[in-house]
Amino acid sequence: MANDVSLADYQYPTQPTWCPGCGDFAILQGLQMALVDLGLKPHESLLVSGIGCGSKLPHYTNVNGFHSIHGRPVAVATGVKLANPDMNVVVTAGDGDSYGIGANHFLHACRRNIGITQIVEDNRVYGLTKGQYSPTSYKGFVTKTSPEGAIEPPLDPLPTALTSGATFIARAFSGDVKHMKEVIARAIEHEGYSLVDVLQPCVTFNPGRSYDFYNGRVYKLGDDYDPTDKDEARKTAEEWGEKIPLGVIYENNDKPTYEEQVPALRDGPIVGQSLDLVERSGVSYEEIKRSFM
Amino acid sequence: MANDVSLADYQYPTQPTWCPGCGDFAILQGLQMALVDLGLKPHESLLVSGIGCGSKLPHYTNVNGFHSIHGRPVAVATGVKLANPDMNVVVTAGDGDSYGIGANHFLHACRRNIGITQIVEDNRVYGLTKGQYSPTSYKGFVTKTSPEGAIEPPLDPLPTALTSGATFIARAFSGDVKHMKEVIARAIEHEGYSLVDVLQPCVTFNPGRSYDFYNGRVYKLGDDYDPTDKDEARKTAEEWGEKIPLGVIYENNDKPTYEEQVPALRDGPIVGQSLDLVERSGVSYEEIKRSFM
Amino acid sequence: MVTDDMTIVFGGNAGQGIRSTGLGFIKAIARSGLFPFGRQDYRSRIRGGHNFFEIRVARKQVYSHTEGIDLLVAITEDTVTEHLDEIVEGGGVIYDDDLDVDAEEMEEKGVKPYPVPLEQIAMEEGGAKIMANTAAIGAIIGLTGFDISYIEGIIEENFAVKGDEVVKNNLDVANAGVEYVNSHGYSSNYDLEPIPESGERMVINGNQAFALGAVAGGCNFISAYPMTPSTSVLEWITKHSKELNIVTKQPESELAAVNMAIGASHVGARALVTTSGGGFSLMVEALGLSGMTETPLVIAEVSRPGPSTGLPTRTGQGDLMSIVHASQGDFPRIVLTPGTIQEAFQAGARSFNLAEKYQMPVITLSDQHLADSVRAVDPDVIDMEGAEIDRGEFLTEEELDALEEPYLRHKFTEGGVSPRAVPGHENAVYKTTGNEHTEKGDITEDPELRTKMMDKRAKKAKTALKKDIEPPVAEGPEDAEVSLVCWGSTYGAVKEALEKLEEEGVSANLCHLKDAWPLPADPVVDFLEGAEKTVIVEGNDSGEMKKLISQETGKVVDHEILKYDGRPFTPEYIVQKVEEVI
Amino acid sequence: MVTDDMTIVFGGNAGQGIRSTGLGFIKAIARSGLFPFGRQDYRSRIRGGHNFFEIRVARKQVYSHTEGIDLLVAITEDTVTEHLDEIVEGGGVIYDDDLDVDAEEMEEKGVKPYPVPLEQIAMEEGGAKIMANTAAIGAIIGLTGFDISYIEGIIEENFAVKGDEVVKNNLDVANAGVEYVNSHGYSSNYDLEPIPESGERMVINGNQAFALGAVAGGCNFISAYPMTPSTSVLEWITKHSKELNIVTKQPESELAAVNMAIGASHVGARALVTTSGGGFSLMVEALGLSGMTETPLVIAEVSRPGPSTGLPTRTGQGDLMSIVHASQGDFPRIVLTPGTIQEAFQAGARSFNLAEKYQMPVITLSDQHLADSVRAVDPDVIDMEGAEIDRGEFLTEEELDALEEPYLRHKFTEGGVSPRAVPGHENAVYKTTGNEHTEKGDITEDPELRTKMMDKRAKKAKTALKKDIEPPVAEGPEDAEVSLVCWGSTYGAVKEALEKLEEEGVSANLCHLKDAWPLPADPVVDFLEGAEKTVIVEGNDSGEMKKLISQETGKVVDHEILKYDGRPFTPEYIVQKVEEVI
Ligand SMILES: Cc1ncc(C[n+]2csc(CCOP(=O)(O)OP(=O)(O)O)c2C)c(N)n1
Ligand SMILES: Cc1ncc(C[n+]2csc(CCOP(=O)(O)OP(=O)(O)O)c2C)c(N)n1
Ligand code: SF4
Ligand code: SF4
Ligand SMILES: [Mg+2]
Ligand SMILES: [Mg+2]
Repeated sequence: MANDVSLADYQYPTQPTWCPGCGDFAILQGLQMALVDLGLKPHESLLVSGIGCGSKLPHYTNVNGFHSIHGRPVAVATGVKLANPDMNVVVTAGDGDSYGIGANHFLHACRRNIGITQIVEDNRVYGLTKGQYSPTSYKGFVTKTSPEGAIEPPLDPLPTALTSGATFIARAFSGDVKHMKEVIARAIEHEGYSLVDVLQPCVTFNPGRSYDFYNGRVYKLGDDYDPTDKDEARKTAEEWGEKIPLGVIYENNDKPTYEEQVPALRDGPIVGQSLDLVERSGVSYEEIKRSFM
Repeated sequence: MANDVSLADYQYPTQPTWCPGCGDFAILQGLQMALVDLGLKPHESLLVSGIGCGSKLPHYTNVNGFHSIHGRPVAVATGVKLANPDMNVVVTAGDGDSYGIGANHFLHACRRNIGITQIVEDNRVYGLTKGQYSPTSYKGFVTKTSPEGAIEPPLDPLPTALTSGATFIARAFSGDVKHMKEVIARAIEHEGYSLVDVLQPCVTFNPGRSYDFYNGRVYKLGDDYDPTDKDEARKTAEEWGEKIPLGVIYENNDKPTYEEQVPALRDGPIVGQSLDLVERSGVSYEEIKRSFM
Repeated sequence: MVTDDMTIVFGGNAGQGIRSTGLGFIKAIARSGLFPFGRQDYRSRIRGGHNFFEIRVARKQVYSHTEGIDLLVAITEDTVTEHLDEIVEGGGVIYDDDLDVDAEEMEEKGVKPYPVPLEQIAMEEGGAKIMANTAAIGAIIGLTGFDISYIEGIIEENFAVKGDEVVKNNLDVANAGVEYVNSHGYSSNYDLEPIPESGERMVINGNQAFALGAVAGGCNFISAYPMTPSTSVLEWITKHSKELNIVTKQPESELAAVNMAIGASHVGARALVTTSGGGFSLMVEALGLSGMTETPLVIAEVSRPGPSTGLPTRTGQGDLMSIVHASQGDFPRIVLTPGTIQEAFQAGARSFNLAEKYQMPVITLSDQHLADSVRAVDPDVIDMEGAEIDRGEFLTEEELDALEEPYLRHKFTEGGVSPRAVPGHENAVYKTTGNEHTEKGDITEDPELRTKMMDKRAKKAKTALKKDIEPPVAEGPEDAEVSLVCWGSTYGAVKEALEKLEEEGVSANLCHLKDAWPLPADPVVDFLEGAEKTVIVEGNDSGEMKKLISQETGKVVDHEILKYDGRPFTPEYIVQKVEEVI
Repeated sequence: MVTDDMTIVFGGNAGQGIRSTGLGFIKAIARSGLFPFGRQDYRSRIRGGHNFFEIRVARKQVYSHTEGIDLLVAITEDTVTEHLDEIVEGGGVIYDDDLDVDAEEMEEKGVKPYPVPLEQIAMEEGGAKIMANTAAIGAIIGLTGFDISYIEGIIEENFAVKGDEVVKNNLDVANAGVEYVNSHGYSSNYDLEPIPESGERMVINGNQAFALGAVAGGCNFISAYPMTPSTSVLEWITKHSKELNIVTKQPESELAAVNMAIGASHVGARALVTTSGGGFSLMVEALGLSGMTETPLVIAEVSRPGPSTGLPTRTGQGDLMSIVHASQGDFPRIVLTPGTIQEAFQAGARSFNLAEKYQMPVITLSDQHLADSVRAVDPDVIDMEGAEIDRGEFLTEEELDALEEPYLRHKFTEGGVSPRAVPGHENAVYKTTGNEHTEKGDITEDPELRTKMMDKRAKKAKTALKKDIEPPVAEGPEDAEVSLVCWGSTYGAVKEALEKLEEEGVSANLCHLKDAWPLPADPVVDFLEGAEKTVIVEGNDSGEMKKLISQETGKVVDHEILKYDGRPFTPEYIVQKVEEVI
């Protein structure tokens, strides 16, 4: 099957509106490559995004896309997955969308282990609204809404996800598409919830988090790294500064996914079943009505 | 000053509408006692609550109260504190309110270290809407909306707060008012954000988390426990099961509060200053207007 | 003389089993062939606080409660204080003789005191205080001559799970209640005769009727956050979700609930969201997303009096304008406003067809009064068997297989509706977006295309109005003296007011909008133009439907009967106000 | 001949400095005594994509842009393709001679090509390509005879921070641009003569004017989440927050923003929230909380075309009905709909007084067109000095010290407004709640009290309507042939259309609602009843103001001129549509 798909299947005529050099290009590429590697055809996935530079991604590739509203793609994606668990559901949204306005859905998605992949285009700034600090901006970051420098310490996505119960957390970098592809592919393959936080340089509004900044710091977790060791994973997830680890930091395949525990999905996707209640469930109207007599 | 205040000052004629035996009574008492112990007069505090059984608390004591909407008390309280940092601002709300619909505000309050105290009446169920599972309900809990048992693992409040950057986290129990009083008093005294998660039995809808259940499990952290040791704190925060620790689990007094970093508050509460711009800031309208010429 | 119509009220504190006792009694009434109307009045608290359950019993179908109490069952002293003035002359009060109530005062008012040692009977015959309610039921039976076998049947069914002994104890208590009343020579003016061979009836409230409509209408997904008074829809569906194969999710908030429903619907589920006003307010942004992406979305908004938290367990009709106009920008939606059990059922069933046929949000606006009031209806009224699934312009697997053109999700068509494919087919890989878009679903900034897309969406409302929006229900003589306009649950009281007005020599008719939006302007205008004197009757303080009618038609209803105290209209109240107007 | 009125357009890609160049030019125009109107047209992207900045230059105050371009500065080829058809006969195009544009095609259309080696001049004289824009400004000066000293002044100020060399380079580039045009014998029909001694002017857009109003009006707190096109209000205030002593907070979401503002206001701050339609939709629940708890709340909703994300950088007037009716239950609010810089300023300043006087939410609804369009105004128009702080029934420290009665936060009063104390005084410890409450702020379920509280709140709207809602602006002859009704930013184009209609012999007048809610029904009715033929002109597709007027007055405006393509009205468009109507 893998041979059936190629990158050409994912080509789409719309030109990205991203700034030249934007880290989102690499994410688009990495994701497309991962989908191809996994042998997934365009109709087998649905990309759900919010609003932001990064959230425009689904418009630039030939795949099903739902470009929703700011902060809500995880909720939309959860609904998709619960209605059709056979669909490969991937969220692509920015850090403001995912960890700011949408953080509540992020938190609860981790906890419930819903089988979606959340790729966060984490440029640590609000790009589309032209440069305000975001929940992952470093303290002191001077922006249009923090003229004296941001005074909040950043939210740390990976430890937050880990604490919230996520079963797969990973980090990738726009400066290394090939590695990103691998990480995304593993995230999609993971059955439960998976988070890929991507270090995505915003070349226009966040010069302090440039390719150069990251290039000097990132390192890839080696083969000897055991992502199933939770204590190790916590330390690695918290590592940030001179050294920033890339790769799959934590993976736990023992926890059941949310969708596999939903009684109504025991016979497969609800959308594949009849809308006729009697046909679908075998109950009789008579019986239901009798319970009110 | 402490001698000026007594419990009588906090008496209010309205009878609580809680079920007999509800764990909220103890929280009301513990909070009142803490305020008295701290020598705070009723007009010096503002209790902000959301919607739920526990959120009715401000109505039952003689203190300033803002009974807001479901999930938003932390946001309201943050606004209060930013406008008037001299006010003692305490949030009292349920687990659904705090960790469900309002979890995003909780997360960001921890991170920004805003100087409010959040007391969560954590009965691990939706009380006021008559018994549905909540974000802290145990897996398998059978309720009206989880007839087969809840399938999500609970959110663990203390580790979540710790990971999110909270500078004070504590646990109290409705079965021990005196200890609760001490914990709440320390939380209020803490300069930055403080969380007190209270094990609050809901005698009507959560029989599995009764006084008995907790009585057999809780233990108080001793004098030898060092809440400033973060690693220790993490372990203690995660402890849950046969043994459940009570007390101040983590305290960090080195991080500046959010409000003390806000430039406009350097001369004290904004609400104490003139509304006349020129009087307040010394700028001249001339100058402002000139910048547009 | 056989009693045609009477009202029995059970009063006590929250947590004292008032509601379940009342519901059991209602079932018995329904089985006897009589027609009950049960209304619950409760506070936003779990235990304590005066609650009551009011049961009207009539010999014909009724649509509303009425004023005046015939028999009061007082479990607490408060119950007597609260309701004594409402008891009709010749009525009576059943109360535990341990209660400190003033029998003389009752007698002065022409009300009969019926002291009964309810708790003692419960303890002696049943072995548990909680059976005092059953003893009270026995007393009612003794006083009204109602056939005890109907109650016995209910007791047997209700307590079967608790074992034979509990059943037997309850039966003994009930009988002892009857006997006590009889042996103490208590008499009343009431005589509840069964109506034989009336056939089986369903005892059901508005929320349950809506839920049955929804599941018969193909609902296979519900994501909802609890909120009074909508929660029982969620709870009923969830309770049966396993056997009915319905995905149910109680998520972290209403924001999550509505967006999950949009996601589920986007891939083909028939997704339902239930809430009340405050929760709906949190869904406003997503409503626009549904409108813009043309994703079907079904919402049941069971309202309570606002603003804000308001009176959370009471009733009101103050959310109409906010729902009709919610969310930035203009886009079409459908708003149904059922007034009866049947209409609530139909709204549940129709919603999903409407949402899929027109690919837009469909909101059923009901309220606590309709939601919680219990009535007995003929099983045919809940016509689950007749519910048909119509997905509208929905491309089947086969049609998609045969597709030759590139698929255009938002294709321009005559009626504005574009054939819909759900994601997952090779021939229909597509995008959609809350941004303005091309037929294909790509973002556009082109002014002409934008205008055409707005027109396309607006056209769907016109199509729906023509094909599916049902005209108002019109009742009463055409050339009436006074014409009443109403919607939603208020219909019941207005309908009964008509009869009472007729009795008093006032000829009145009514126009009940069960489908409120798009407003069926033509029939409304006809009605108003044909009327001598028009009066709006609605449960809010600004006259929302009155305004909506003016907004859409320029017609101004002459008079207003408004009520916004959290309590439902009674026919008597309407009659009195109508008489003030004419 | 001196030019009375001309339009210059700078076009290029996002990120090419189009906007800052245009703004610099506008300032120079304003200093010369001429009247600019600058309008930005941009896409929702950071770089690339055709953007343009349109500058109208006139010899008298203007209120709108107009159709037709006189001079086009094309930084990209796309600019020519997009705009060639809009250039008037005798107009011209300034473009880099490296661009691949068809000069012959221009000449055929009567448009003069002015190729100028903009980048080359920039490199040679300034040492950086980015100065090509400055070279283009030079070319405009050369072609229009505009006095270069005004531009020189601007260059000196704008680049001062970058050092003398940058200033000098830019000056050289500008002069070289002038010289190139002159030395190549380029000529035009335009002659921009300064108007001497016109006094100083402020160059300002609607968002800035609102921000200045807000800070002069006592705003000392802003919590807002960025959203186009509202963000520049937040950004301006934040930029100056340190010197102006204003607490500013960009929180995690609009839900947080609005609830923080409510908290801040509750304890006495003058709190502002800025947003656009999508963000406002998330604030709907909190709006009701403000209404119910009678907490002052000021919101600026700068709208863009919906539904949903819609056209995020464009303009539209589709949010009126959603704002007026937002949130469950009926409660009063005030909605201001300014149409000019002055009205935007006043809305900013008035909002806080209105919110505190009536203890309710006050929303200013403007739109991208008003927000981003830049005009020059007399400094007196931005009357910061005249802004007065009126907190209404606000108990001072001294009054509270002297208080003898127990404090009642929601006390019943004649006009519905209860004297307000902020928490923190010993004599006024109180509660408030979004539940229905007593005068004291305790929860109540009492039906009479509830009704009185609803009436109390409703009364405040009546009081506000009587005392503070300003009647519509009326202009034009009383007995006009056609009467135009408008609101918000559309006023500018309508006002100019009136003049053009007069020139064409059509007598027209207008009624501009700058305060939309509570609707000033009496003057609107007077206007409509006195009119021969009425026409609504608004930027949405359902005729929202038309509907609002019908809803409140039963009057139906005769005709509609609606536009919902995301672009603002032009006077020409209105004239044409009016002529179709009459
Ligand atoms: C409800 C709502 N609030 C605000 C906005 C405006 N907005 C658009 S994108 C954005 C933030 C973008 O930041 P991020 O999510 O990090 O994405 P990026 O552009 O950086 O990729 C905001 C605030 C919106 N579209 N909707
Ligand atoms: C926006 C909104 N959604 C839902 C509700 C209904 N509601 C009231 S209280 C509550 C949950 C109560 O649970 P919790 O917060 O844990 O408080 P408890 O009653 O258990 O103390 C809910 C869902 C509401 N009032 N507002
Ligand atoms: S603004 Fe930043 S995130 Fe957005 S497209 Fe440009 S570089 Fe990328
Ligand atoms: S329902 Fe539970 S939480 Fe609510 S008052 Fe009763 S015992 Fe307390
Ligand atoms: Mg970002
Ligand atoms: Mg709870």
